[in-house]
Amino acid sequence: MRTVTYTQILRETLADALRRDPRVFLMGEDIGTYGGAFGVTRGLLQEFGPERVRDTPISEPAFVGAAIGAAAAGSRPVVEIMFMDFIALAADQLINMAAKLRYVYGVSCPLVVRTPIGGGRGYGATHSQSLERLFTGVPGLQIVAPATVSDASALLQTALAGADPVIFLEHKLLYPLREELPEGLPPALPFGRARVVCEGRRATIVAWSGMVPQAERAAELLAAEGIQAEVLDLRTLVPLDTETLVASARKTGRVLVVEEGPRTGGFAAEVACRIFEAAHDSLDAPIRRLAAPDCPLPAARNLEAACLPNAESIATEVRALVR
Amino acid sequence: MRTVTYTQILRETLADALRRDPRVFLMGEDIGTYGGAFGVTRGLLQEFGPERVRDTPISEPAFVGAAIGAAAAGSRPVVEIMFMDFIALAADQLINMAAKLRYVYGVSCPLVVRTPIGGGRGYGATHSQSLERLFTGVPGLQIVAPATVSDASALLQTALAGADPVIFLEHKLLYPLREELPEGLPPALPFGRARVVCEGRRATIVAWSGMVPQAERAAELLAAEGIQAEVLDLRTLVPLDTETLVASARKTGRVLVVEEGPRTGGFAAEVACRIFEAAHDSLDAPIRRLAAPDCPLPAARNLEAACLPNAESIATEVRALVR
Amino acid sequence: MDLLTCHEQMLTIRRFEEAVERLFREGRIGGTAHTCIGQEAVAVGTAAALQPQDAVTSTHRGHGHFLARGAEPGRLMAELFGRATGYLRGRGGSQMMMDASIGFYGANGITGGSIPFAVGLALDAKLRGTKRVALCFFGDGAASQGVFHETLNLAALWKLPVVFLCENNGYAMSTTASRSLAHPHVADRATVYGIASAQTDGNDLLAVRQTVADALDHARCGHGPFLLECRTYRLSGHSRGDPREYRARDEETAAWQREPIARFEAYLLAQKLATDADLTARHAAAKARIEQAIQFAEESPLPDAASVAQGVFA
Amino acid sequence: MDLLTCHEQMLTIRRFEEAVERLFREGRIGGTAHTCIGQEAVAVGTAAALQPQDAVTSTHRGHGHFLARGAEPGRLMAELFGRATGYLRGRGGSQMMMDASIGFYGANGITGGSIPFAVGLALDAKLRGTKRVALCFFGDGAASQGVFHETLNLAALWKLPVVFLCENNGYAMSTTASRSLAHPHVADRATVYGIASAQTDGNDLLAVRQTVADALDHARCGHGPFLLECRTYRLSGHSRGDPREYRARDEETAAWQREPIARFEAYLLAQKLATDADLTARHAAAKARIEQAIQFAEESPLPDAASVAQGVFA
Ligand SMILES: Cc1ncc(C[n+]2csc(CCOP(=O)(O)OP(=O)(O)O)c2C)c(N)n1
Ligand SMILES: Cc1ncc(C[n+]2csc(CCOP(=O)(O)OP(=O)(O)O)c2C)c(N)n1
Ligand SMILES: [Mg+2]
Ligand SMILES: [Mg+2]
Repeated sequence: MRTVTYTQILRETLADALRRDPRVFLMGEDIGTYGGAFGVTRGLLQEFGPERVRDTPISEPAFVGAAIGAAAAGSRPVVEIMFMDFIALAADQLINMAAKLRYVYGVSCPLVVRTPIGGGRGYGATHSQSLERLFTGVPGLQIVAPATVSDASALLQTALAGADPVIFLEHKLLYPLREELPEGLPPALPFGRARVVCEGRRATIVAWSGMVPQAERAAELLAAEGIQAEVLDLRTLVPLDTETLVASARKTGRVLVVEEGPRTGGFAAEVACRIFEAAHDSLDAPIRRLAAPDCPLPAARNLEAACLPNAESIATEVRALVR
Repeated sequence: MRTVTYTQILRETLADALRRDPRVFLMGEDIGTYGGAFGVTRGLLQEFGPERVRDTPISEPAFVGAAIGAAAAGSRPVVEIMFMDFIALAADQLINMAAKLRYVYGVSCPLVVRTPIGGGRGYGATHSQSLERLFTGVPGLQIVAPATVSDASALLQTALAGADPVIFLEHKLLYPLREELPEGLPPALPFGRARVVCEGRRATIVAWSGMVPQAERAAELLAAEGIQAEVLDLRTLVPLDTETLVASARKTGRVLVVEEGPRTGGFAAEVACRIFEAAHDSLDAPIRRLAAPDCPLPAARNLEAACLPNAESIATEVRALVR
Repeated sequence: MDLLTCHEQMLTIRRFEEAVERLFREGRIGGTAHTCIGQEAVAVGTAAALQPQDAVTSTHRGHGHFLARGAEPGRLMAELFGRATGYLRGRGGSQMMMDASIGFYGANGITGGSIPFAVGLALDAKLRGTKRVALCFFGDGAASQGVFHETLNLAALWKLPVVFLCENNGYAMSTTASRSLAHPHVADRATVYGIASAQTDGNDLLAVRQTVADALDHARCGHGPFLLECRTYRLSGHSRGDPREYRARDEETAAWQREPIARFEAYLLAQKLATDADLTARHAAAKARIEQAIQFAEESPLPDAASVAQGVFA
Repeated sequence: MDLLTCHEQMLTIRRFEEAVERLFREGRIGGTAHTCIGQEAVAVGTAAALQPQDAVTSTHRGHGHFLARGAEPGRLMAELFGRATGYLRGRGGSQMMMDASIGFYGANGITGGSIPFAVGLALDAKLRGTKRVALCFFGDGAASQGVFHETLNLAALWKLPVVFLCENNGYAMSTTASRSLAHPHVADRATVYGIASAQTDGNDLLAVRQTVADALDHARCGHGPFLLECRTYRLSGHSRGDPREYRARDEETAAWQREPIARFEAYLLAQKLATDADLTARHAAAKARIEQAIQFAEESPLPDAASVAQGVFA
């Protein structure tokens, strides 16, 4: 066993793919010497050279578009978008090209776009967004959001072996996360399987990415009060594991969906709908959503904290839910 | 009284604003001599000249960005994006700049972005999308989607007089719509007020934009069978008139939300959540969503028709809902 | 591709596009389409210079590029008719066609959308050490898209084997090139990226073929990207039903005098590579080919609507 | 702005930025910030040439631009501390600051994001017939953004009163300009849009002031946009905590020899515009100003968290 961080396992998983598959290459701003803004690719330039660990100019539309073309031709590009906020610049390429390739053109596009999401570091309104909502409603794009060290590797492996575009979300606060793992990489995990983080009978808390640790902590707070909450980690938003969601909802009868981004128009609404569409008759209370308020995320620490859901506010919601 | 089309009233409303407010100007591809791809601005160049009816090169990021800057400085630009599919190119400017101006920077941005949405014309996967879902989850942007001739003018007037960015959706199939109206423009309408298209006690059908006429026709089909359905037209998605939705849901106990775009990650989920969060205990059946399947919209007529909700499929859903 | 095949291809494209316009008028096909009447020499001259392993990306106005690259008129027509035998089984329509098996990487409904895609094809070729060059068609209008600039920079920095071919037909919809480009010569853009470039008469088949061949050589030999501007004129409307109010009929009449097919035929006759009778026969053959294509399309079954949602992911 | 005020401003910026770096190290402020040590002459030389009605847009590295334009150090510092007295009451932070009342239209966290915004300011000025010129700061890295190209084209076509000022500090984060720009001289881009341009030494305050004044004149007189490249060097790290592994310490040492403040002071002394004693006093004053700013910020109240969701719409 050894202690590995989320950052480190991502790096190891990328290195493993680079070693084993000559079609894999990395592309992004300052991913070479600098190692990427969050250090994920640190050291890879040295091992794999500048052809396969490719620093790009600040041209998100062009290098995402180029990655799509390269993927269609048989390469397996892994693109890093430095902060997910910047992915809006490449939205056209992802929505109008990558997402259409298989269905319309009948062509594979094994592209992985890795990008950090989320607030909590005081970076302000254009460096803190969780923009999965831009793509969850675009058929053709898979949205992956691992919340643990081993899932980070397991799902990245699946993304790297797949045949269709994946947007791979890494919450900034997860990078330092540590886990005890055996040597080597954990086994790959198929998309579309939510993880039961902890079991409980009184309520279900659904979360993904950076909200999972908060939900876990909330469950601990609640357990201390005698409220046994079940925590589900979606792991992949698209495809969505409706089955596990519904089974848990049927068991507990009470569901809270937690989302870091603003409430309106978020993916929590989809999750809630999937559940009530299938398990309406088993629900003992309306499904609740906990999310940030409908405003941009401010930079000041106290304001940012006032916006983001956390273990405390999750616990409060669950208490209201089971009352 | 006179007969006016949706296209014509939009044109008259723009002309009126250009006449009355020197700060208003129009900008977009081929909006001058050509009159825009759907003819909305036809003739305006002749009356107002090329400074105020401004043809642009094919540079969506730049001219949307320029409009935002001009709006922040006090102008009132009205931008046309030829098809909403192309707005993805300007997503960064809208999400990271326009949406942040008031909240973060404290500056007004009276910008209107008009754009046609929707399928039904066999234009294929990149000229038929309803991409409101890209922006409904971005606080700071208002999303307006009039479904009638008079609402088109009434809501555009409000957009033109406002102080914050508006994305104004015009469904392609609505342009030829006709209505009997008095001379002049209808009175402006505040945002955030849904329209009760027709009353009914058995079920509520919620729709917006191009789905409203389909919902209306469905209600007629159903009425012939003795099922009185209430049809609500959202008119504005952001802000959303939760009150009217909830009141209707409480009355009928059964709700169908219709969306033209693909099911997963659409705005129908938000609408459904708003309703069940407030009216869970009055619902006699789970809220249903009817939407396109989770695939790009194909070009072939029969395939496109198989994807898009219509009066028949809406009626079928309602029948199942009230059974 | 020999000269007579080039002639045949140009005729096929011309007749195909005329048929498309007619079929729209007659209401036999729907949706939209952008025809390339007057631009055939660019499509065919380019195809004649390409090697089989090369990759091409196209635009919304892609029928000619696709036919010249070897598409079957029948399957292309079937796509416009929305039939199961169409290149994309009706899923694509006129603006979205692709057949990677013949190195045709797609028409694209987003103006400029394929420009970075082409660079991706070239990057793949470079990384895998193939001798492929990617050739990217785009219009004068597309040159105003920012991604064009980004892509030129990227391709130059990385010395990628890609030829950017600007089909400057004078118009982006109703907008003349002079109203959409601050500087009228797209090829001149190359200088600020240190890219090689050339301009040529896009209505002169032989000139196009030669210049494209040189550009491909340049790219294939590892000298990096090449920017080529072919000056031509769109004799068609922008899309079906375009009343062309933005330009004078006189201008069009003058442009017809320079159209590439008659011009190439005069050359063939002058060089005694064909006789009048040959040409007449070839015109008849092209017409027949297109009639057959229409018949094939019209007799083909509709795509299966029951499986419409399938195939979004592998 | 007279020369002594220019000196004062440069010192204020330098001390401000040094304080920011220190405050991060000490954990007294959070989030992130990009300081502009070494680039003070660009900010101040430009501000000295601007007229009060002119508008400026800035970048993620905007403290200097803002201070030179007249921002109060205390309120700027308070924004970094996330206090209610900050320019945006803590909502913006380092990368997002704006004060339209002094013609400062915003730092921007999106590289290149303000370039079209500046053109919008110029368009507004043109439509309303004001004598305003918009000046747009951007970096060598931002020059690779497509919107830069689109915007140059738009500004040239429409002859807008805008000055694009490229602060070429040699780096975009860890990426040298030569690895992000296929052609190293950003100013040369102007030629393909028919835009006037110039290049100048961005560490020479007088040269910057003069060149910017000329560029503003050009734009103000209706001759259209101007592209100006100021060559400078970022002596700071890219952002706080940058270990600068991508460049050698020798390179930095050499660059310090060319830094703008000492250079300007040598000029002031040589021209007898100031004595050594004057300069010492000015340094002390600048230091005191920044200490006051920090004190003001630290003693200011936090913004009201209860109203955090308010003010999204008017
Ligand atoms: C991003 C985007 N913007 C606008 C359009 C609408 N549009 C389709 S073709 C066209 C003109 C393109 O001009 P050009 O690139 O010169 O090609 P041409 O039509 O002349 O072949 C426009 C504006 C589009 N399809 N995509
Ligand atoms: C769209 C976008 N891409 C990437 C970044 C991350 N980033 C911030 S500053 C920077 C470098 C910018 O370089 P340059 O324009 O030269 O400005 P400088 O930092 O040198 O002042 C990068 C890559 C960003 N903020 N926005
Ligand atoms: Mg053209
Ligand atoms: Mg720089």
